[in-house]
Amino acid sequence: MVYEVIVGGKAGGKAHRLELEKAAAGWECRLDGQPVHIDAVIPRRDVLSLLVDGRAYEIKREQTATDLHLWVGSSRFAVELRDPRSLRSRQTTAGDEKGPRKVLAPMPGRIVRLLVAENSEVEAGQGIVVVEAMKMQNEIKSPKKGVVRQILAGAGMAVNPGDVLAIVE
Amino acid sequence: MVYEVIVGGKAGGKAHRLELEKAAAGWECRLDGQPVHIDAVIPRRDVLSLLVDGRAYEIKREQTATDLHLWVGSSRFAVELRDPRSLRSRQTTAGDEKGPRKVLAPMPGRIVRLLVAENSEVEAGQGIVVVEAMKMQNEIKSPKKGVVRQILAGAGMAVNPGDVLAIVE
Amino acid sequence: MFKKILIANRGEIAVRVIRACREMGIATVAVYSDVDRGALHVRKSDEAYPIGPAAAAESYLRMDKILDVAKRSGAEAIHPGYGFLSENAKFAQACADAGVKFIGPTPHSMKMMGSKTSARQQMEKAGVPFVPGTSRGLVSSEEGEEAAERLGYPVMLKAAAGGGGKGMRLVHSRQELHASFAAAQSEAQSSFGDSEVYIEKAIVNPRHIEMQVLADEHGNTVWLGERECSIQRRHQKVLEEAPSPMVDSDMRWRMGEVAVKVAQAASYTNAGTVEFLVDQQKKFYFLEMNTRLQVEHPVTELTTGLDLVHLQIRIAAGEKLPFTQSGVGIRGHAIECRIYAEDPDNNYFPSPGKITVLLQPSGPGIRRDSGMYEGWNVPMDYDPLLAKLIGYGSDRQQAIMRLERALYEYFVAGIKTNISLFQRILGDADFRAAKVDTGYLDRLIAKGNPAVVSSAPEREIEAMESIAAIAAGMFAVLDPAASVGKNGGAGGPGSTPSNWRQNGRSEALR
Amino acid sequence: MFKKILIANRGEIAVRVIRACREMGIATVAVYSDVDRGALHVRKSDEAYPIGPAAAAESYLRMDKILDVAKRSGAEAIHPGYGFLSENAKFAQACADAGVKFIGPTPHSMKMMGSKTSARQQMEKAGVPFVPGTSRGLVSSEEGEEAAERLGYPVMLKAAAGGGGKGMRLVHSRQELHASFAAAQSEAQSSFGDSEVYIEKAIVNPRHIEMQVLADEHGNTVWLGERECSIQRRHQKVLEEAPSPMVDSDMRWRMGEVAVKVAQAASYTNAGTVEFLVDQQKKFYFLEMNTRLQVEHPVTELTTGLDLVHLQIRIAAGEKLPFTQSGVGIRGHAIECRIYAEDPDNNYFPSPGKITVLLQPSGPGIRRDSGMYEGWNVPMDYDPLLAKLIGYGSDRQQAIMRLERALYEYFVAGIKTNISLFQRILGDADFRAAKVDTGYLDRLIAKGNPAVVSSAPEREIEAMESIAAIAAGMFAVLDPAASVGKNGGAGGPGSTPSNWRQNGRSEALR
Repeated sequence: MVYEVIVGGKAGGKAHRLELEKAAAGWECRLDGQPVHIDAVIPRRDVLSLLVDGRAYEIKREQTATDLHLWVGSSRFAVELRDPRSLRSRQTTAGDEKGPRKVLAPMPGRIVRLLVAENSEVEAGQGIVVVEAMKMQNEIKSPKKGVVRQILAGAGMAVNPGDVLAIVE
Repeated sequence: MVYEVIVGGKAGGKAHRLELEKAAAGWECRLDGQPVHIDAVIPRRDVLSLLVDGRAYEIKREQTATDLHLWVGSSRFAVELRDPRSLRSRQTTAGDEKGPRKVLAPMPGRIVRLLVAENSEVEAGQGIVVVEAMKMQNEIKSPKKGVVRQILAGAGMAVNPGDVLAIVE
Repeated sequence: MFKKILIANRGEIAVRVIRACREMGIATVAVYSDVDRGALHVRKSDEAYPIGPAAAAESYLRMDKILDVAKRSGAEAIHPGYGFLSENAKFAQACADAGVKFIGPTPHSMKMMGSKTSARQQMEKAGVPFVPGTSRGLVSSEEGEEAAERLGYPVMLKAAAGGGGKGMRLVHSRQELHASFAAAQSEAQSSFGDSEVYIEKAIVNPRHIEMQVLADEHGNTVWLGERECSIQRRHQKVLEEAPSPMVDSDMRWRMGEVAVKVAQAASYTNAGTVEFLVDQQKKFYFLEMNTRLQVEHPVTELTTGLDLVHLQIRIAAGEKLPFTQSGVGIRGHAIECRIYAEDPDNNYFPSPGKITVLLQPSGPGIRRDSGMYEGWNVPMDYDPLLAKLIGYGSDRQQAIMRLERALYEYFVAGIKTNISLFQRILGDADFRAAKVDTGYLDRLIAKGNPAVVSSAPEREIEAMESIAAIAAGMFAVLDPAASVGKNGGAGGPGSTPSNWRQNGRSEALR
Repeated sequence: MFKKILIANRGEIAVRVIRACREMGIATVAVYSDVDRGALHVRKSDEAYPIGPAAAAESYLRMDKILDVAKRSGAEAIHPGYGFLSENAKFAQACADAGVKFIGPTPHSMKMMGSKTSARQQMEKAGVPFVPGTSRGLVSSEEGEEAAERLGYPVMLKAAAGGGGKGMRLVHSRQELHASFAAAQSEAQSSFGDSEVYIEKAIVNPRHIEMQVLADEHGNTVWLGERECSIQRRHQKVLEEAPSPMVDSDMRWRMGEVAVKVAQAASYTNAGTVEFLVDQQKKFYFLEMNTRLQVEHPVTELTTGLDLVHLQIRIAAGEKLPFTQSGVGIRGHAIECRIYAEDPDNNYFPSPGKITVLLQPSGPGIRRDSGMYEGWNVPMDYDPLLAKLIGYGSDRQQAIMRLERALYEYFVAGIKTNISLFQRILGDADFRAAKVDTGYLDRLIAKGNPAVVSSAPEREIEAMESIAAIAAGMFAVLDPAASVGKNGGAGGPGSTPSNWRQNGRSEALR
């Protein structure tokens, strides 16, 4: 099996070519051409026990609707696995910095108040709306300097993670 | 939904007729015609949180290849669930007492020695073979008085639970 | 002894009280809101009754509903836990009126301690040291200016009915006082429905140290040692320890005796906590009394060997304290980490949701009081405390090392938790040297939140990245049912070994 | 301090030692047999190496392979745990020869204590009280008869190299002696490769009480209190507690001093346990010394507040004991339940296999040292100890109540465990009254193994049966993927909500 693995998140991630082949005992693996023998079992869902040259790793998998993270010890890595046979080149996210940016709800909660009006100018990091969840009021901030083109949130509204609260341009 | 539920093991089990119907909140249930309102959720696999008239039960399920047991608190009940529309009448196990009885391996292990020879007479409870597992030697006993018609186990053999070790008639 | 107790709470504390009751052979009655049907306290109780919708005001704060359940179920006593109705004197009174024993102090003691100004007046009489200031509410900002002049800046304006940092303002100079007074008043009014504000000399970078007391209903009061609670964020405690590294035996006795004096002045019964501010010169000042069991009571349990909830119940049942002050000994060191559902990478925003993976630590010196389980959906409606991880050791260093080991074993996926924050605190040189005050945690967080890896040498990070890359492939090969790549999710029953390829392709076609 | 330690063991004790190492910042090297690749100690270690097939003789008992791994990995010390090579003086010597520190006593001490007759001879010199008998092996049954005449019947024949009840025979009269001697000799020969047998006066229904000692390599030896270990089956301990309910402070000091004398007579270093038989008159007799960490060491840890594994490692690294005898205090009470994979409903037969469901207790006063996890396949090749559940309380009653609570929360499916046995013991009147001796457990089990329900009133059993019936239906409705009825199993991916009907039908067609 051959995979392309991006480790380190969409922005600064490094791409690796990973080849895996079942051996008599364990797996023969080539990471960016470098051969390494590994032994791996999944003792329980989302946990992988990996032995590489005697070194033992317990790797934990954290999967959300949008992301895959792997924990090696106490270190967390964003990981993306791709089929290298697909022709699609990786999208860069750099372009996003320039155009309109969405302000997203980071958690489920309720809008308690709006801190700015539509069309007002905001600095990067300035509060846009306040979302209450778990008895805490959380200021959701503008990701960039610009103008609040649209506010989609209203006081009292319930929101889910990923809901668009406002658009800053 | 209608079920026939046998509680208390194959031998002395009691049969109950259970009707379950989804209600606006919880379930309307009839057990042997007796109506009772229940609320039930499965917080995790094999665990059922059941509320009956305010009483709270955490019921645990223990399922093997052959049996289903439910734990209510620290009490364990053998349970069998049947489709009452099937015409099959319950098999009684009483007849087994008379005919030949199989001596089964109760756990995986290794035969360390045979304690009787074929065709020898044995008392109920007399040791037939010794199976070693987990560093313990376990005498597997005859389920009845009779003659050892056949011994299928040999010293050194590995056995799995349910394997027939001998037949006593 | 009571035959049945209702627990008017949820989460880890409800589970903790249910356990104590089971240990004492007492039946338990849980109450739950609509979103808590699957909560652990409902699973673990002997009886459970719904009391309304998610909003606490319509369920866990509804005295009438809770007393109605007590009546229906025949509960003889109510344990309020902490938060919710635990410090509500009206509820304690309503329990008494309904003939149900409230496990806590009398409404009278609660009322006296409920108002900070009335508590100050009472303690002034009893000769208890407290931060210089006014013990009555300020009538005007002019009165405040006079008092501030007398006390010397900086001063602190505080709401009489206060708590949780609301209605509190630090004032550095006369110029600021007028505006701050107005702001504190209005915040106090909107938060507590009571605009009374008083003034205190501000203690700069104080420590927050509290003393546990226990009083039976026969006039016996003892103290059980202090807890160091200086590690806070947004006035919320995050990590507590017992004993405090800065309190020696002499200071402990003096604080303990003052705490007993405070309790006696309030005719206090049951478990309570006397909070002190301690300045750089180790002078301590009475701050307030919490008239309930504290979240952090386990560190006292581990260092004294006592069970505070058992004792609360025994006291409420009319028993005498089974020991005197001389029978109380402090041994070893205990530290509690409050595991919150919040995102350390995103400004500690709350993080409710479904727990998809949960690996929990155990073993020597580790106590875990938890309200969560794998598969549970953490509701967004209540405070974010999921569990408490408490480490005990024969000394502070061993307690720290055991906690680090246990935190390493702790893993929660699906929601975010502050586990990594504790790894930072416990590894921090200032914490190790016990150089902490109430500003410590904000300073630590302000240093930035480097991923743990960034402190490791470059070579090691690369090695770990390689491991992560290999692991990603092995997960895909060995557990293909769980999806791969961005089109994640739990992988339905239709998932097949070749699923990742389809995912890969559909992405390519977008 | 060591940088890396190899743990020459498996199961809960390997996990426990790995945790101690992590707490001390020491890297760990695990070894595993083919059937233990997925075992918890492999998951938790920093390095792990295979050492051969399942059979212990080809893996965990292979000194050469283990020392080879130590060399390859650069481990500076080896912790042997208990069992396997832990009391093997040859292994300790081989470690020394290979320049790897063996965490335990010297080969010399181990050898002296390894033979019961040589230990008796040594202790006789040191003036330690032991059960009257011969301190040399018997040459003939005639010599045995003479000695028995002198001692008075009943007498006990014992293998010099013995342990675990092998090569042991209780002899009531002269008539039995000749045959018993031959049997004991032959069993000793086949079990230990050494037919030496000696004779002792038999103590009827003794208690088995042991004293923990700790000795550094600078001549300092302390005792840490006793453990009551009378609750045994087939000479295997099942439940242990500290302190022993029958030992008072005076007796504890006397036993402790004898234990220290024993250790010093053997030039003992590191952790060790001196076992005593105690008769009805509370006279105690030296039985043997176990030259390793005991399974039941946690009860001593909880009552002393110390970590014995940390201390073992520190001692092995050459550190001095950080306290003296006067610094050791016993507080509260601790009880350990050994959770074995065995079937209480089927003669306590071992029960290896896959753990399909695992609910584990935690909370106040509960320590869990476990080697199992949900989904793990318990191999048939090793002893059946899965985990240890230890309860601590401020007194014996509280420890019992907390354990009962925790056992109620403990649930293991897929394999059988002896959890219900502990529920019987802890609820038993004789146990509650501390009326236990080494025959106690056999007597309790002989009373029959009534299902827990049978002690409940008929009406309550019926009510529970109704609940079970309803629950069976609700499981089928809410979790139809898991199959229903006799054609059980975990329910493959093909399971559908109507699966149970098909099962029902196929049964009907048989």
